[in-house]
Amino acid sequence: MNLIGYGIATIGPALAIGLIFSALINSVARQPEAKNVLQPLAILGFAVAEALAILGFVLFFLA
Amino acid sequence: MSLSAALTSGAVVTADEFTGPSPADFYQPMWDFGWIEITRPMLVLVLVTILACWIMLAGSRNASVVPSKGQFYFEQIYDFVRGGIARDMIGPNYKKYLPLIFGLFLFVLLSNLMASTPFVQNPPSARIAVPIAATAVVYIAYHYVGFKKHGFLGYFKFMVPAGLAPAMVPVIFLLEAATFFLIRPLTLALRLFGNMFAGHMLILVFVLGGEFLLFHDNWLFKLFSVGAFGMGFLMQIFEILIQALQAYVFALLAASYIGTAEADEH
Amino acid sequence: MLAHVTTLAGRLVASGGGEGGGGGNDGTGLPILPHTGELIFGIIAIGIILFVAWKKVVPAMEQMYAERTAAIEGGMKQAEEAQAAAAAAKEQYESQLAQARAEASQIRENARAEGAQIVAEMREQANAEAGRITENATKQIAAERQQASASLRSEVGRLSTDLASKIVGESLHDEVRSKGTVDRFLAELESGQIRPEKVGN
Amino acid sequence: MSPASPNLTPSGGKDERSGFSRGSDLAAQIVSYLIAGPLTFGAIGWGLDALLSTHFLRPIGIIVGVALSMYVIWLRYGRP
Repeated sequence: MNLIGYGIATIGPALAIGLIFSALINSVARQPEAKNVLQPLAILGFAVAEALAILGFVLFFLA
Repeated sequence: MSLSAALTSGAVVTADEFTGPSPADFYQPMWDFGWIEITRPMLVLVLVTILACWIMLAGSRNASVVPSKGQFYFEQIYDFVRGGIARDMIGPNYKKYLPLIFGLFLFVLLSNLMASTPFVQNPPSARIAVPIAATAVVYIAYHYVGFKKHGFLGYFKFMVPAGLAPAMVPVIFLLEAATFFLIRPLTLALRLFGNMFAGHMLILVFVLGGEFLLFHDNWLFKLFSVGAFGMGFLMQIFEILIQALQAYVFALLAASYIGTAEADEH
Repeated sequence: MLAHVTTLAGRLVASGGGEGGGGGNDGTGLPILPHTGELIFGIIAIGIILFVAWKKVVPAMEQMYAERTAAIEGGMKQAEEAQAAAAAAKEQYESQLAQARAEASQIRENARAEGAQIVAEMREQANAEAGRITENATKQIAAERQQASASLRSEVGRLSTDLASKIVGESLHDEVRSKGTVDRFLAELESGQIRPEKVGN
Repeated sequence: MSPASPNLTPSGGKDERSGFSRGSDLAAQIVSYLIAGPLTFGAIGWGLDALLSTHFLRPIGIIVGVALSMYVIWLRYGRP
């Protein structure tokens, strides 16, 4: 049951990461010179979203 | 095992029980000598070694300025590793590490492709021992490079990023040390293992399920088996992509870790 | 705490639930633990591959790349030399062509000048010839006229003397006198001192 | 282009467009940090729990670990 719960919990971060990087690719394709500004932002967003997945993973072991 | 069996047996409501694939299916002992046990992945490893050495020696023997056909194909792989991975990730003095990166790439690639090779169909990289062995080489290499470049204490000092409040240094150092010494090799090995294991497991699910459906009495199930085998075939093609990609990622991360250790300042 | 750790390690290594997941030597550990024989084989395999790559493959390939770079650079240098030679040949050819063209135009100019000179010479010659011929003719005509007038004068003189002597009946053929008379008369006639009368009635 | 605005060039100084591999390992390294944080500090919390026979230090360690991981990620990769 925990396993299935964790599997469901990964859906959210997966969608978030996909959205973040699609937005990054779109922006860089439109404005390549803005890459230096956009990439750290995207990485921060990715870290936050991925942290949710890791938290779910940890809770899977905790609970 | 219980989960996959539960899932598949939930789908197939019959009297006779379907047993799905389990990690035990990857463990195929052949001869037991007591102190060592020869398993099928070990034989595949021998095959991989022979194949890799043959490819490398045949591709680079009589390496000439104007390449022959075989040398041309070999050069494509070599150039990909040399220019696409090693030079990008390590930097100017990448040539020292080329044998390591290239050998690892070829080894992991062939090990992965063994999952889709006819009559073998057993990836050694789906056994955790092989990714661990490959990671051990990378682990030794990048720590050796780091200690040699920065000195013993300098390497630990190098791990802590600049611009940090002094009170935070011990905590962050703990975190960085855990990342450098534990999590990086762990994720490197587990990524390769997990991808190969799960991919092969997926194919096994489709093929074993299709087989079960085919040999079932109900004719409707025989019809469904076509779909299952078709999905297995599609997954097989998809797996070949994943196998090449994972070999690339493994070599890329190995080069990246060496490049980080080789870097002057972060 | 130590008891916790040891029991955890023991669970990890020894008990995969007896499923044969693959850990340890006999494959009874968890699947994320390495099988001993496979680990040894894997390290040996990677060692062999890395050794071959390190000793044989990469040096050969790098040497080949260096040679290829040298060959390409040499080829470029050769191409540059060939281009320079071609440029020199073209320049030479063009200079030769220009020279030939200049020569031709000079020849043409010379020919034209020569032709003009020839024509001028010819014209001059013809003019001179024409002038000479005209002069000759004028001279001849003048001479003939002179001659004619002289012979006419002597004829007229003799005739008139004859006529006069026939009238007079006496030979008036005294040379000096008659000559002087007739000449004087003619000179007076020419100068218009006497007007010629009608000889008839 | 005026010499006062060197950052307007597409590649801001570094040769980050040179190869397609460059930067593609960032995600893997970030995941490494994110796993390392909770694991390390959760283990510390678990050890303190075992020593002090309490029960609340392990979750606190995990939460603190996630926060520290994100802080390190911001330090290393988040600053433009």
